[in-house]
Amino acid sequence: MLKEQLQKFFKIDRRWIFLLLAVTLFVPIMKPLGLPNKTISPATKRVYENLEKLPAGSFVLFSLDYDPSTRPELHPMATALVRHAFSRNLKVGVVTYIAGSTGLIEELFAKVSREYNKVDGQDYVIFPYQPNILAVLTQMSSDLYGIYSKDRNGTPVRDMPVLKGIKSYKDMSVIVCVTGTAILDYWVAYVGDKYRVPVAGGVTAISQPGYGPYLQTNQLKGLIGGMKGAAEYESLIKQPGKGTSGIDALNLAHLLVLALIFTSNILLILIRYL
Amino acid sequence: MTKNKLFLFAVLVIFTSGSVCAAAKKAGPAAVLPGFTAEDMPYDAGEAVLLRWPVNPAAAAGTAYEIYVSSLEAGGWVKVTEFDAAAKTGADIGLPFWAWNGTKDEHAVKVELNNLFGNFPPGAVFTCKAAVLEKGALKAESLPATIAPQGNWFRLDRLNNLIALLGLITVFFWAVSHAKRKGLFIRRIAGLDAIDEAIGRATEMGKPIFYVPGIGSMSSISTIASAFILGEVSKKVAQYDSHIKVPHYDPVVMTVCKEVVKQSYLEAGRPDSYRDDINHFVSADQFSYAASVDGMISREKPAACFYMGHFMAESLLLAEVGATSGAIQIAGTDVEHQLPFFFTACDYTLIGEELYAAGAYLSKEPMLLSALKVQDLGKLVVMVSVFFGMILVSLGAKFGWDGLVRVVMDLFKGY
Amino acid sequence: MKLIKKQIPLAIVFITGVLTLVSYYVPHKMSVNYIETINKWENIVVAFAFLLGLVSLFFSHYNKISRKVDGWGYSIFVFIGFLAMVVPALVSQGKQMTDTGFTALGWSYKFIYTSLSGTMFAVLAFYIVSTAYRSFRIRSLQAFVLFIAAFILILGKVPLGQIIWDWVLGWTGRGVNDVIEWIMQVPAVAGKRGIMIGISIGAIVTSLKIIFGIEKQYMGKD
Amino acid sequence: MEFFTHSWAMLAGQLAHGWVWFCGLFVVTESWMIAGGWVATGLTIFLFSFLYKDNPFFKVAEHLYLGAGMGWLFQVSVTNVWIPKIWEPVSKGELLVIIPSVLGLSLLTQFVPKISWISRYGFTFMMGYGAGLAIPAGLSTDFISQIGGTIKPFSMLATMSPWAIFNSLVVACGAICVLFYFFFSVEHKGHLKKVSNVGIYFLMIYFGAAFGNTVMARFSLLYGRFDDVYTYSGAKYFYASQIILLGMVVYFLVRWFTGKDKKELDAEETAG
Repeated sequence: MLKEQLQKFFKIDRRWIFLLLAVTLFVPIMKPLGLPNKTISPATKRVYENLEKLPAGSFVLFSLDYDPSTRPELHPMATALVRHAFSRNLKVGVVTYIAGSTGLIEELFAKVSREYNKVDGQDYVIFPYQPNILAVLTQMSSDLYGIYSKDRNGTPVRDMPVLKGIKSYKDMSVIVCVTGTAILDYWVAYVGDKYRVPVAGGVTAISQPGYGPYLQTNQLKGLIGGMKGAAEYESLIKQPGKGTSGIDALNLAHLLVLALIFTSNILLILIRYL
Repeated sequence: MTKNKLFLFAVLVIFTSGSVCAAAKKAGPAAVLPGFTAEDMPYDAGEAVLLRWPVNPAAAAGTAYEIYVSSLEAGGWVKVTEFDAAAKTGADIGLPFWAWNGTKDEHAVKVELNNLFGNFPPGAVFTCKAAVLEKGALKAESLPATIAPQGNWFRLDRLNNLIALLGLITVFFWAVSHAKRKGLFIRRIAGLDAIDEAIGRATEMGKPIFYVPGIGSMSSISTIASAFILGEVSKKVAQYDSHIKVPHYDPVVMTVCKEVVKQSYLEAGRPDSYRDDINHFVSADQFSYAASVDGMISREKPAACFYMGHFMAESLLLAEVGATSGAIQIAGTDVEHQLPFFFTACDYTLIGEELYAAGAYLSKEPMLLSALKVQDLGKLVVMVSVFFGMILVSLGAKFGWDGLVRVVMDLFKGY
Repeated sequence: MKLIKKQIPLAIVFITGVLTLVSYYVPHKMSVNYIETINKWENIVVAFAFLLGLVSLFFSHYNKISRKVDGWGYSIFVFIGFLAMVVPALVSQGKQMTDTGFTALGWSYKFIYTSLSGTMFAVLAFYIVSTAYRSFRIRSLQAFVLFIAAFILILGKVPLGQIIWDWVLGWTGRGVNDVIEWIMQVPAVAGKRGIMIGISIGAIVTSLKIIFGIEKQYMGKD
Repeated sequence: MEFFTHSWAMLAGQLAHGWVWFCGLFVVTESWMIAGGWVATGLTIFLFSFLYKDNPFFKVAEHLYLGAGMGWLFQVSVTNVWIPKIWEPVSKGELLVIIPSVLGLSLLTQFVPKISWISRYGFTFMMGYGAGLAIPAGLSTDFISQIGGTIKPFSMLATMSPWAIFNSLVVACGAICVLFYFFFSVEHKGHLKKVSNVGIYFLMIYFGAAFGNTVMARFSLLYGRFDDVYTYSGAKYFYASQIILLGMVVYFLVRWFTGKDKKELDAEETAG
């Protein structure tokens, strides 16, 4: 009897579980728990230090390759990185190889450049989307103007103050790629290793464990992983944003998953031995 | 020609020494920095020069060097860099031992000329000099050295890479010819027994089998391997007179699979049981595909589900429905971040290369076999070199054999 | 005919492949010039590749509409979605922002594209929960090890989990963070490196096959 | 004659006028932004409604997504690549870019079976380049550097703590075991079997880490969508989220009570 009831409970319609998740995730958005992220992983710290140690006026290239489908994880990360670069008065260049990211880049710079009074063309430049990442990465090793002669609005870039003295990877201090795709692998293999340029990354939590080997060999100079990473970076630059509030909202949902795994496995054991 | 060059050189020396004297006059008497040479930077496109001179062990603290380069015959000095007397030795140039003989006893500075002078014509001559400063005051200066940088034809530092490549190509062609003639040994993979078992169970229960080839195109290795495994599975199915269904995502994969299944039924001696609707097209959209296959699985309650090939997010959706409908599930994919879901929800999972190996094992197709052999050889090289490299480097570090450590580390470094 | 249909394409793949490969080992200016030219060309060729997807999407949905197959009405929305991006782009000439704020294109992006593309994958969060409940089986020692690693990661990534860890296991003197770092930097690196090396050699072999014209599936049938 | 030119000018003027008027429709005002909130919430909730069951609203949103994704790619390619990289150089007389453009267009012959072989020119050009770049880079990054990276920690043996030495050993031995697990040229028997068994546990830890992180990643995405829905539920957007959600619930209830859903749902419930 009990066994049958347990069976029935175990085979509960999964839409009840869906509803449970919706509630556990939505409630903290309306009423934050107020448990901020405190720990900082060494990989995130390495990215931070790589930017922090640069003298003002160094050129940093951001490759922002994420579209709205991974926006909640990667947009806070990219925002924190750009804020950090601007607050250190670094010169910023932005490239992208995902068509869907152009809108997010516009949004990011419209907001952050105003916070730091940075001028397009003077302190930063946004290059247009290009389809063939390998060709562009290879081209930038000798002459970036061969592909990027204009910025995304069609303004010629060669005489922009921000690009003064910048011609190839040799003139860039560090490259940070924020992506949910394999594009960071391309940066490591086709640029970092091939031309000896420091490459750091920001990725979704899904791909984060996969970059362990590159981090260990220092082929990757640091890695920000997922929303936790974004929250960590935000606390490093002391500007809490969407990452910090996001990790707060995830608290209950994470525990829900663990509870569900436990429940189902205990139920199964009970069913088997009753 | 040589005469001309000599003449030019003489003129240069006269002019530059003149300017040195002029400079020296201003700053008081300065000694000459001995042993300063300029040479072409090796293994580059001809845009850099390399300056070398011996380290002065007696240099006082606060000593610094300044490097100047000029593209003119006289004057026009451009300051390149300034660094501490302890920095930039021959050991800091990141080149391997077979391509570079610099040591800690000399300074070696690479100067990128195109950064300073833009694009210059090939054969252009540059003059370089170094100045020694002690607490900001000029102490000594080198004689100017002239150099015309040249483009090189081979990156000797990438020799280890080239050797690895040549080795790979040789083994590959050997394996191809060998596989065609005699076949190559591949061990049996544990998951393959599970396949037989699953088909047997489906026959007993009289329920269908689902074979999901994933969302890869025909160009991905996993899909190719999957098609070969499908051949073997459908042969067994035909023998046992069971039912199989193969829902498709990619029309091209579907055409290939149709041929494969048909052939298997023929080989099993049951061409009469073959039906054209075994392979059917579902949808070319990821989520619609997953949803439709889910629907089929939960309606028809198959006895066994196979998920072999390239899977993305839909792995989760498929494996869960299969597990709750009570089917024996066997999965295989080379997409690492989907493997956890398959592993927890399926009875047996072929991990990464095991999928390729299963395809090669079952089909004995020379192309798959030879690729797998090259992969095996690569893994063997890695295992052996990690093992011995670890021992050698540890010994070297323990007993202070720096040379040994350097040789091993240089060998396994990408340049 | 065989020459233009087969041999010349195979010669193209061989020549571009070998030249590009060799350029890695040759630093000379000539090799740089070659690679610069071919980079620019490749970039343009690939700019047309997405048309393959576009044309086949339009074909299939146009066919559905013209043949009035089941649910053909939905296919119209494919074209509506397309126009919802292209028409504003035409009007605002590809610019998403002006000094005064969003253009029509920026609006389409922010409200239509962002919500559609974002939600498609967010749906998976629900499935991961139900998978955790309905099919995460700890049925072997291996699965148990997997579970332990997953457990620590899920717990330790959120502040509440860290609090719980400290409360239960605080006496060990190790925070959950240290354990996560260790997992990520030691065993996970070994596991990933093992998988990665084999698969990347597989990819290299495939590339070799492509250059030597042994692998030509991508060319399609004669 | 004059009449014609005149009427042409008129027509052109009319067209230009019409275009300006048309563009004027697309000026984003405050009410557009509010409408945007409704559109965004609507589409989000339509897609989520699939979790309850498949329905026409989901299908509409899904098809819109397919079209919008392509539309976005199309407009970005036109404005960022075709115009500046092909149209402008050609109109300035740099005709060399025509060669890659023709190669690119050749890809499209795929759709015409008779001349589909022409597309091979474009494909082979892309494949050769990609393969040529990939081989040496792959060797350097994923092969040589990985061996070096595994060995390297031992070169600093003198200054390492015992714990660090242990960890480096675990990485090295673990990698060897995992590689052996994937080694297919010898039978895994006896002691060799043990080695490959150790390998699989390293893989399991890696998969476990991947699983845990995937959970966080998916929840983050969901959080992002919920956050937007919450934003649009405010009074500023006239309670878009609540009203649309209510609409969906009403729709499903009506379907339920008219009995259209009952049969399918029962089937699904027994299945799930």
